[in-house]
Amino acid sequence: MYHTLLNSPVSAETQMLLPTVETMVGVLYFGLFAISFDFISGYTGYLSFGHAVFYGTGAYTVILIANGKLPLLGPGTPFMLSLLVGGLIAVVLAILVGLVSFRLSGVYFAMITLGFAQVFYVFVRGWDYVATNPRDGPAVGPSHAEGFQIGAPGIDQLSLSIGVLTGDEVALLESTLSGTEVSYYMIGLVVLACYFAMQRVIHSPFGRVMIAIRENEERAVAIGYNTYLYKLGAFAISGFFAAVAGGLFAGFKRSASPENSFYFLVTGDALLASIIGGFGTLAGSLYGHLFDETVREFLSKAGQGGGLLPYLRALLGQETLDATLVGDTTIGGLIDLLLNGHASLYVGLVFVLFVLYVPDGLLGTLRERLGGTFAEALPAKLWGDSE
Amino acid sequence: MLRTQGLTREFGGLTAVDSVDFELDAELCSLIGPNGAGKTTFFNLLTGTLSPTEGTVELRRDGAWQDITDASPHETASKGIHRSYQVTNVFPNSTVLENVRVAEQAHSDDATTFWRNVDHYDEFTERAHEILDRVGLSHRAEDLASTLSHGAKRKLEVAIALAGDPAILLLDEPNAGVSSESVDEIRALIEAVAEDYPVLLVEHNMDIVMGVSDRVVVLHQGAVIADGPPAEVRANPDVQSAYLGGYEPGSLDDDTTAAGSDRDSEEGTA
Amino acid sequence: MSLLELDGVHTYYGDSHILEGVDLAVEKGEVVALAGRNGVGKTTTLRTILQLTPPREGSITFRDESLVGLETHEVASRGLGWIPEDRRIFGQLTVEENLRAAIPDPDDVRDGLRLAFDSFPILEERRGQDAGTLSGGQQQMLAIARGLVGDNDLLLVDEPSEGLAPQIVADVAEALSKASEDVTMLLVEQNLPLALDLADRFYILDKGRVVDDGETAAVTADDERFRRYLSA
Amino acid sequence: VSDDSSMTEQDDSDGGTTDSGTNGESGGSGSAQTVSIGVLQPRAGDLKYYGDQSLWGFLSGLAYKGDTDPPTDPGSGEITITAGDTEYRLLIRDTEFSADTAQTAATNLVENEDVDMLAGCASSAVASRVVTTVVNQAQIPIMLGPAASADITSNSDTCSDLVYRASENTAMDARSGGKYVARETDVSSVYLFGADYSFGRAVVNNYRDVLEAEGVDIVGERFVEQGYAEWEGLLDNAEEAGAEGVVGGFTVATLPAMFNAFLSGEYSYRVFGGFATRITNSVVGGTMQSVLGEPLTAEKIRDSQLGPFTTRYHWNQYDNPINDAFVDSYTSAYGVVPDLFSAGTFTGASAIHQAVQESGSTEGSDIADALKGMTVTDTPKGENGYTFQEYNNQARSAMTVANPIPTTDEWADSWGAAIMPGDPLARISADETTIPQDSDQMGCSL
Amino acid sequence: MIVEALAEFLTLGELGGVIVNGLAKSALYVMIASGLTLIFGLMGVLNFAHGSLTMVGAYLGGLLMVVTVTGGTAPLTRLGLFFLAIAVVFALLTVLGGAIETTIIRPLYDRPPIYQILLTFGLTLVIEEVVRIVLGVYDLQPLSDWQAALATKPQFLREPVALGPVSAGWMSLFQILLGTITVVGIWAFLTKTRYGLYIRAGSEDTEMASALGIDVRQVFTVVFALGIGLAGAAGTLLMWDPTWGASVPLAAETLLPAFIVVIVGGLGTFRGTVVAALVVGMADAVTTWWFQNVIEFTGLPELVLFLVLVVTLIVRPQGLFGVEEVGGH
Ligand SMILES: Nc1ncnc2c1ncn2[C@@H]1O[C@H](COP(=O)(O)OP(=O)(O)OP(=O)(O)O)[C@@H](O)[C@H]1O
Ligand SMILES: Nc1ncnc2c1ncn2[C@@H]1O[C@H](COP(=O)(O)OP(=O)(O)OP(=O)(O)O)[C@@H](O)[C@H]1O
Ligand SMILES: [Mg+2]
Ligand SMILES: [Mg+2]
Repeated sequence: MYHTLLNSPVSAETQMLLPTVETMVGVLYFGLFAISFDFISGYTGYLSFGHAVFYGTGAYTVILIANGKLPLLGPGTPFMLSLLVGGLIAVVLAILVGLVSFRLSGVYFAMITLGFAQVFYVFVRGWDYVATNPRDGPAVGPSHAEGFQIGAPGIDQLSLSIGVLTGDEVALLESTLSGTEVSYYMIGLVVLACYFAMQRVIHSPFGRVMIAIRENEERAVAIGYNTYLYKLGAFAISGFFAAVAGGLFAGFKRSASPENSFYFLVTGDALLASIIGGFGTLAGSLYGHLFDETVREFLSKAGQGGGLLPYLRALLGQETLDATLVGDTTIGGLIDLLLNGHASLYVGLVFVLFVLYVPDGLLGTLRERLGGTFAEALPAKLWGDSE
Repeated sequence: MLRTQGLTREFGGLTAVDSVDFELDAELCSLIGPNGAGKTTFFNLLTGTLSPTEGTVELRRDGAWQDITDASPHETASKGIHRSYQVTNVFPNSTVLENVRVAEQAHSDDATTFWRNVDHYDEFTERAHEILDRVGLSHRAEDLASTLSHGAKRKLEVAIALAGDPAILLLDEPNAGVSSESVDEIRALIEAVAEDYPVLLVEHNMDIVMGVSDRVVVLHQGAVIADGPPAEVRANPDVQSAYLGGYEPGSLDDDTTAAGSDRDSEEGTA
Repeated sequence: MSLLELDGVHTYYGDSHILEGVDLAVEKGEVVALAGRNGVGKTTTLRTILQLTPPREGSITFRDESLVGLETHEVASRGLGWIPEDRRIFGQLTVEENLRAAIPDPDDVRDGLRLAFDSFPILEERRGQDAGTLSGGQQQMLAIARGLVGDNDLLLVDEPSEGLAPQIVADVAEALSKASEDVTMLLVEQNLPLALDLADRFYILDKGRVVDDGETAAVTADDERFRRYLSA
Repeated sequence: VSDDSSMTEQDDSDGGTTDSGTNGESGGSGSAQTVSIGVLQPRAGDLKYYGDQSLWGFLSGLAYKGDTDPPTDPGSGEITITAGDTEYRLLIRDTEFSADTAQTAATNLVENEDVDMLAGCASSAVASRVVTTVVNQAQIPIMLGPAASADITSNSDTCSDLVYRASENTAMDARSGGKYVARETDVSSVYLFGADYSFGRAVVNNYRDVLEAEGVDIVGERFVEQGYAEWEGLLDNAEEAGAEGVVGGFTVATLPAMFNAFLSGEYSYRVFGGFATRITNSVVGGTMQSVLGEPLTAEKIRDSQLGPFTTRYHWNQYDNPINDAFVDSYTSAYGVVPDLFSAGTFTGASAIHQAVQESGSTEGSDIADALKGMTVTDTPKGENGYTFQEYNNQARSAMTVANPIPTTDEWADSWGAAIMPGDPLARISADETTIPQDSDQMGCSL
Repeated sequence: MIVEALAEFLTLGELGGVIVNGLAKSALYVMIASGLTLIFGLMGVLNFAHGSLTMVGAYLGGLLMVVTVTGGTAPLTRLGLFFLAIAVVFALLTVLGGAIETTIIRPLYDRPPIYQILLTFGLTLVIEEVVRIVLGVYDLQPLSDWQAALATKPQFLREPVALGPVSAGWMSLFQILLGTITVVGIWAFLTKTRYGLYIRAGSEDTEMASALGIDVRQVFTVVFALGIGLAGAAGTLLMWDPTWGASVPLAAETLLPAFIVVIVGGLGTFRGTVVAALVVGMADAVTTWWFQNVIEFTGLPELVLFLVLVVTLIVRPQGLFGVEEVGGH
């Protein structure tokens, strides 16, 4: 599908618009993180502004294990087990943070979780144990040169390695899937499983209590729910999946840094994803992040083969570009000045327009338009062939 | 079933509930008193929403008294003390059915189940429908609670309190804002549930209070000033002056300024 | 010309058609009661007049001026006051601040507060208390007082006696009756005897339409006309 | 992967002065042999200038070898430069100064564009990330630069026979400047400051080693967050500790605030360290103007006790035909003089071409083999100015020490900062600048 | 070691210096937080663009100073021009704030606050990139402080002044003065005009407030605009302080502290904000001293604000002066 488009007459346009497979892998694991964020924030109404801590925990755990830096777990520990360990550490962390934070609500909750997260962030940045330069973050070293395997641990036939450079290639009928593509499907598998697990929770009695808490916590207490425990439980579940997402990220990228895992702006990205996708819709977050990434990539892929800038350059032709406007500014120069490296400007504009004109988010709006049952089935359907 | 001893609650210098000794049996007991007498505060103390400055609250379960003074609201609720709120307090963006269903679910062991779909728990939904039938809201089951009219929300209040097989029902002005024709429905409803559960009712509509109650307790400035069968309480001169001496149709035609200033002094620090 | 006139007013919440052509008029100096079962649209009528829920069709004129299309605060500043059914006091403001917020002219604050405190002395005692911590009935008194202190020509009153002890109901009745000497009123009240007592005329609303109206002097609370529309 | 011609942009640099006419269509199947190099530099954003001068230096190096003028700035994308019978297809990628972006871009270049080797990386964090996750993983060589942390070529984690660096590093700054200060000035006690990340730590460590070895007292050492601004107290501490000299291992994010506090206070010590790029000079020059008052004079600067500073390379420090040609062609192509990083990347390019010629191969691994131990013929520091050391593949080259002076009229246009390096006070020969093989700081032995 | 350091810390000179420094920091925190308090604390609107607007204020103020001040301008004239610049920037940003509110913030009041985050975050991206583009045209470094603007500061503000045994900077005193003026001004606005009451009423129940004849929209516009104006004025003040200075990262550097001050103080109370600014400023000054003299952990200065935040919220979940949630009836 992807390839056919690239070879078609509109290939320049396609190239400009379509995210690369590698971006899509990022959409998957970060989308999972955004989903886990939406799980707690969108359903209980408690904005977990420090969620990046769990993502970072998952990522660092995977790398530390691979580098043989976690006691008892050698570099050879199966990736799936590392994910689980990262998830469990995050659960413990979530419970510790939650014990204090859930005494608060509203913005205060958001801010105290942010506060905790920043404390962890500063700590991890200064912790020499994790990497020689903790500020730059750890990368998977020679002790684990092969790719991380997703699948049934121990059974090689049922496992495939992920990573652009380290992933397995798989021959399928006429074409072969590259390492990146294999990663896409394997990580997609894990993400899908996690999504269904969270979906399950939301539709369970427990999930209904989460919604009741969002709707009116005082009344939820008054009808007999110990909301504190429910919130803690939801937070722990959410933290677990956030850590799995972080683990997938580290497994694919083979590196992490405090800035791209523990930093509060990482939570910010998840927040954006879930609002764009539709707050409190779970799967929406994934689409939200896909949208966010596509826009960013479209605007910033300057000169890397796709994106708006090179497309404009090619479209307008050299003569138009060299034409002068005022003084010695050429059209090309102006385009460069306004576009090159200023993707954020346009991303920002897109956000503003989004909030004003698509208030319920992508999935929220879709559900509104299409009504209940179909919309329920839709995410799963779209997911299957979202590439 | 439920008793308090010396129950007191102060807000700053104000004693909202003043050493109340009270016991509720399997009966329909009404709690009346002027505005600000401390009725809602008393409810809040019984349910653990507020903790008392002094005194105890005890609940009888399996024949033994159990101290629940320091229990939190969700604990009292799960011990079966259910309440409705004076100011509507529901889950606004959930459906009417879900409002009741989630309350019903609170009293099962399945509430913490996170791996099974709610649709597997038909019994909650069925019970919720029954309760909605009972309060006359079944035709609005699928509407969002926020779109109900005021009167309908009052009914939903009661429905939520009824969910989950209460041991004791505390109803805080279930009739406020309910139109006169529905008042009769609600009155019938109260009488019916009182057959099944002990009920403590706060109500300003004297027709209902006098009509349905087995017993009436009058609170004034936080303290109990009368306690007895309706007829006796109605006749009590203290109650008359503190509370009942109210609006009579036609009274507006006479100039009643004098009566007004009279009451001022009694209102005092309610 | 009447002080307030509604003509063929249609109002919707989203897709649901609530008012299906309400016609009514209030003359200056009158107290008019609006009765009807739960959910027939009484509150909606008041909200429509205030342009909180603007009508989709029909005209609303106040002192010969159309209110349709105005902002709520513009409607209010033309002399319409509202005592809403669910009180809607500002819970985080003190009692006094609640009242002050309702008095547009700073010079009138003293008189306004006096009027409120005279009608409901308990409010004076609690003037510094956060309104959210008042008892339900006290909040209701505050809501009524807040309606009274504004410099209004027409008061839209929604269920003023709800949640009040019989004694206070009498106070309220008295305060409203006293206020009605200066202010015209459109009153929604479930306590029919009280409503009929206060009002000069009444309208009965059913399914979003006015189905009956008349002089209160001619009827009693258990009149057939009421029973037909007010009982199930 | 689909045909490149449909997706690569036409580079907009066909100004007629370059002989890059064969780009695109040839697809590598022309008569000439083709080496494709993935170039990783910041091409946009706040630190674009780092990328500019590094890339321009690299392009100038290849152009010099091909005897043409350097092409106008290609931004990012693809550009072809021919030198001799070899065509260099440069795939230039914007790293946004971020390790993540750089890693992604490098991975992509290796995986999808089949580049023969990589070049670039403007910060140490970016460099070590690319080396660990891409170079080592894909076994593809890289010509690093201008990332300057000495660590990369002295730490066994990152140094390897795939990692070459012609660009000068922080240890070279310290060894040249530190020795000069220790030997030629009366400074006998020094307080060290550094930003708390790889670059700053490297600077401080390198200075400490050198100065201690020269018998200078290190009276204190402090790391601060990058961008730290409350300098007064810290500078006071240095004063109290009896420092006669202070070194700041910072970049443009921190230096202005430090210099501002230093110039505003009355401190008895002097501040020395490395001479930075034009943007830092322009900011620091601005600071000097604002504190010392305009116009700046050589005297005011001298009295301010700022300097001397080591320079890795500045255009006016070398007088030889190659440098002259470099400065001329660079200035006319880009409107500014070559800067701190330019010589290193120029030499990197020059070395690559020399390696291709010597090995006669365009394979990355052959090029890497040829680079091993190579003495680079054409460099801005003169003929044979750089030599790759066998034990760590870091090139050694000469350094100079200079004082800041007000920018002379000659360079006012093409330098553009208020201060510039003056004539060299000293030259440190190549064999004294780098960490020797037997030093205990050298963790790399290839 | 610690004991010695403590003894030194407690000497009059050191402690006094720390206190003056702390007051100056508090003054700056109050300046950057007060606009946010108005908007966030009273209206409940989370304005993530606050920091960016402070940054714009810093550049605008700097620009005004750079064009009006020449090398020969007398110190007092410079001060005068500076006050003028503050006034002009305040006016410009107030207008800008009004425009922002009426066009894009207004549709959001009846939506959950989360949308305001997305919108104002988008705004931040736009503002910062526009600033970068403009700086690019004039070849200014976005990352480091704008030196030309710093240079317009009169010489005496760089100099120390002795207050008994305590040595402080004139700049600190100047900042304390401006902070005090701001606090008094806002306090007067909130208590002497009816706006304070209207804002609080309006943010609690818009419908009811408008039914009382309050033009809630206009009130919100005015308050939002003033909040933005204050952000800008604060920026102009920061432009002269080398610790902050006009630079693009100033946006992020001011946003977090501003949020933290507002939260620590408790939503909706200006008094709380002032006290919180004092607490945070003092904590900052104290840790700065400890960091410079004893503790080597580089993350320390960065952690202070968050530690103050976390500790305050643990002890007082509703902030120092925030109102506890009202129980149900
Ligand atoms: N926000 C809303 N959205 C949708 N429907 C609404 C909304 N508010 C009210 N309704 C519906 O409009 C109808 C009229 O409501 P309204 O509040 O006007 O009734 P009312 O006559 O005042 O009743 P009550 O005596 O119970 O207060 C009701 O059926 C109610 O469910
Ligand atoms: N949190 C509080 N802080 C201060 N005073 C309070 C608080 N809560 C209640 N009060 C006061 O306590 C008194 C009792 O209030 P309560 O709500 O119990 O009255 P009530 O009997 O339910 O009245 P009503 O019939 O009007 O609902 C009132 O005067 C009220 O103002
Ligand atoms: Mg009550
Ligand atoms: Mg109503």
